[in-house]
Amino acid sequence: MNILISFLLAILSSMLIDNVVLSRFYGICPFLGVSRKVKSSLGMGVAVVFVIVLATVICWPLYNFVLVPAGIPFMDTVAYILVIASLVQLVGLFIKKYSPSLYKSLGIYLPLITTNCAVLGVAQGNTDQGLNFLSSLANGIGTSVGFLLIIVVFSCIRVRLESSNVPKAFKGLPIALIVAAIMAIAFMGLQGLFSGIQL
Amino acid sequence: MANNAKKYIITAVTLGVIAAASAGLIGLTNLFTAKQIALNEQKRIKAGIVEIFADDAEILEEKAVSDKELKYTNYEYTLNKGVAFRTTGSNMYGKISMLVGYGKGIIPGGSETSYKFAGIYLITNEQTYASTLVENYVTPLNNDDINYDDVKCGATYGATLIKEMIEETNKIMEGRKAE
Amino acid sequence: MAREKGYTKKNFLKGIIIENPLFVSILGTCPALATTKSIEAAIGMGILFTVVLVCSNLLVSLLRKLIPEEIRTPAYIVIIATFVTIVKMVTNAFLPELYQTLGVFISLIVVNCIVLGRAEAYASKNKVFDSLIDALGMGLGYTLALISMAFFREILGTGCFTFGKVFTFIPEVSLRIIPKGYEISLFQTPVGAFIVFGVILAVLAFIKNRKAELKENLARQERIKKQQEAAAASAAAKANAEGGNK
Amino acid sequence: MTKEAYLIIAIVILVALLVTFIVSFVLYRKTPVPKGCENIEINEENCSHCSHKECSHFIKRDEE
Repeated sequence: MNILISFLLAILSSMLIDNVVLSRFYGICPFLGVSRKVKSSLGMGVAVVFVIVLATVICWPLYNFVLVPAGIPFMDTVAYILVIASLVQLVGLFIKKYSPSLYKSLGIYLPLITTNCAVLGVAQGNTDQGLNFLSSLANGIGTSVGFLLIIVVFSCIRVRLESSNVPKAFKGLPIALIVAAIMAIAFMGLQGLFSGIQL
Repeated sequence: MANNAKKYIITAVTLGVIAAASAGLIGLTNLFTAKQIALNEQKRIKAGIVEIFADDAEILEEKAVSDKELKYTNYEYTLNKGVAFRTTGSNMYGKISMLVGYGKGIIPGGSETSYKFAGIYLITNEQTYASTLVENYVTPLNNDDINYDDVKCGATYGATLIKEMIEETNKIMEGRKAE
Repeated sequence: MAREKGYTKKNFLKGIIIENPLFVSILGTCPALATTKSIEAAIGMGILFTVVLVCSNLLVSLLRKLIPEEIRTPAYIVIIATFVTIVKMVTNAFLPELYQTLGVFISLIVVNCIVLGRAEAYASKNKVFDSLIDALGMGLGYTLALISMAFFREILGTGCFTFGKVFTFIPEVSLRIIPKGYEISLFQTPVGAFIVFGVILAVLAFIKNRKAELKENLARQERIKKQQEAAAASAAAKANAEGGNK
Repeated sequence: MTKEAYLIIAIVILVALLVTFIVSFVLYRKTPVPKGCENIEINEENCSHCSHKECSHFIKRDEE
């Protein structure tokens, strides 16, 4: 029970308090690039959740049971990027071949994920910080769901921005970044959300 | 068909050579840097010991601790001023690696007979609330403003981890007498 | 092959201004926001990034005829990951403070869009020397962009410039510009990163708009002038013709 | 098991990963786009935030 609670708390904390985009700065490129439409941001977000969770599940054992016993922990980055890239290609291949409907909604976002720093960032961060498997999984789930949440919310705001009267120089990306700053202020308010909880 | 096969072989060989060269380069760099990285680690420990004790603190002996009962403690250092332990632990907010120092305490009568908790030094602090933890827990603890089991500080998880580490080293030190 | 004169210079400078990877192409934004708390960290990140970019561009350009088209991306990823790992280990060994400051963002150079982008778009098609110059220009452009962001974030957030904290081989100096108590520490937080980046982009857009406007104005004036001249000429011709008719 | 055995296993796994990546990469490019998805519309006019040529967002730069 205790484990379950701390697992859920860890998910919530890496989702809200330490949000990927707004406080850890992972995945800014798709955050700014694929957020003009709610539908496309949803597709990107779901694809990222899928790949991050899978990558976490593979990378943690790879590091702890293969690279560390072999005495080559410094190969981690190479191994992770290979895992992530092949994962993306395999998932893409599967979808392309067997599920045209899924391909229609997710297919174009999959190749983008290899260069999304959130995936490598989570895998690398998990082992750099020496988290255990459960915490890594919680971090992976929390981070990716946090990404999904933030990119969808952001795209909703951007849709409205398109039709609002913004100073000419701020049109497009600059105002989007200012909006992101305001969102970051809002998320700063969530800090210390769980600090009073004692397990 | 033969042409095709040749092309595949050339591709495979090229890639193999690239991969092998990459691995070789990384291995070579590791040979050069591993020593330096270990040395940096050593320097950091020395800095921590100076921070906890005094400028003239010195490491006399280093010993790896390999007791299965101990969850966090990795190394024990015998110093001219006392004893220090290197502990590493992590919770879901990240890893903490720190030194716990015990100074020789002078009890009334003039002879050095027991050890007293002297302070901690964080070597790596990768907690999410790293700065809160240092401000509200580690600094007051080192200044004797709070007790180590007073973990309510805004970074409770990190503080609890540190508390558990200190409790473990306290247990090791229990009953030890300085000569 | 005929070569435009001054191509090398143009090739080098394009990465700094016209095609600045951060401010114009909006690439590599993650480290730009995360590692610009202080100028020193920005310089460190810029240098590491440039080293990786130069090495990978060189190797990709050298191997451009050997690597078949179908497997280009995998080969490039392996090459880039290798150089990042090497850079990471060397930094950890010789600049441990920089390694601790940048943390996971050194590893994240692997997925920095600029490195892979330059390898695919430029180095895979051009000669070794040109690729080297391109990489140097892009790296310098990125570094300068990082420094300009860090400049505002550091001075507004801490009120002073501090050197020697990350590069420990130089003595530690702190130069206070804003008196204590008047700094806005918000600029050191993620919020400040977004604001500074947004405002810089807005200023650049403003300058661009201004230039376009001026150009358009000039063109319009020219056009009006020409029209007037043409009108005057045609009127004169008409008058002449009418005069001739009479 | 000795350290050497672990090292060999690790190298085998890394090579296997590389091969998986390359094979899946080539296969992905060779698999035809499923029916009905030939030209999915993308409205991000100037998304140039990555370098993936497969991505329909990718604008070809540097092709003077």
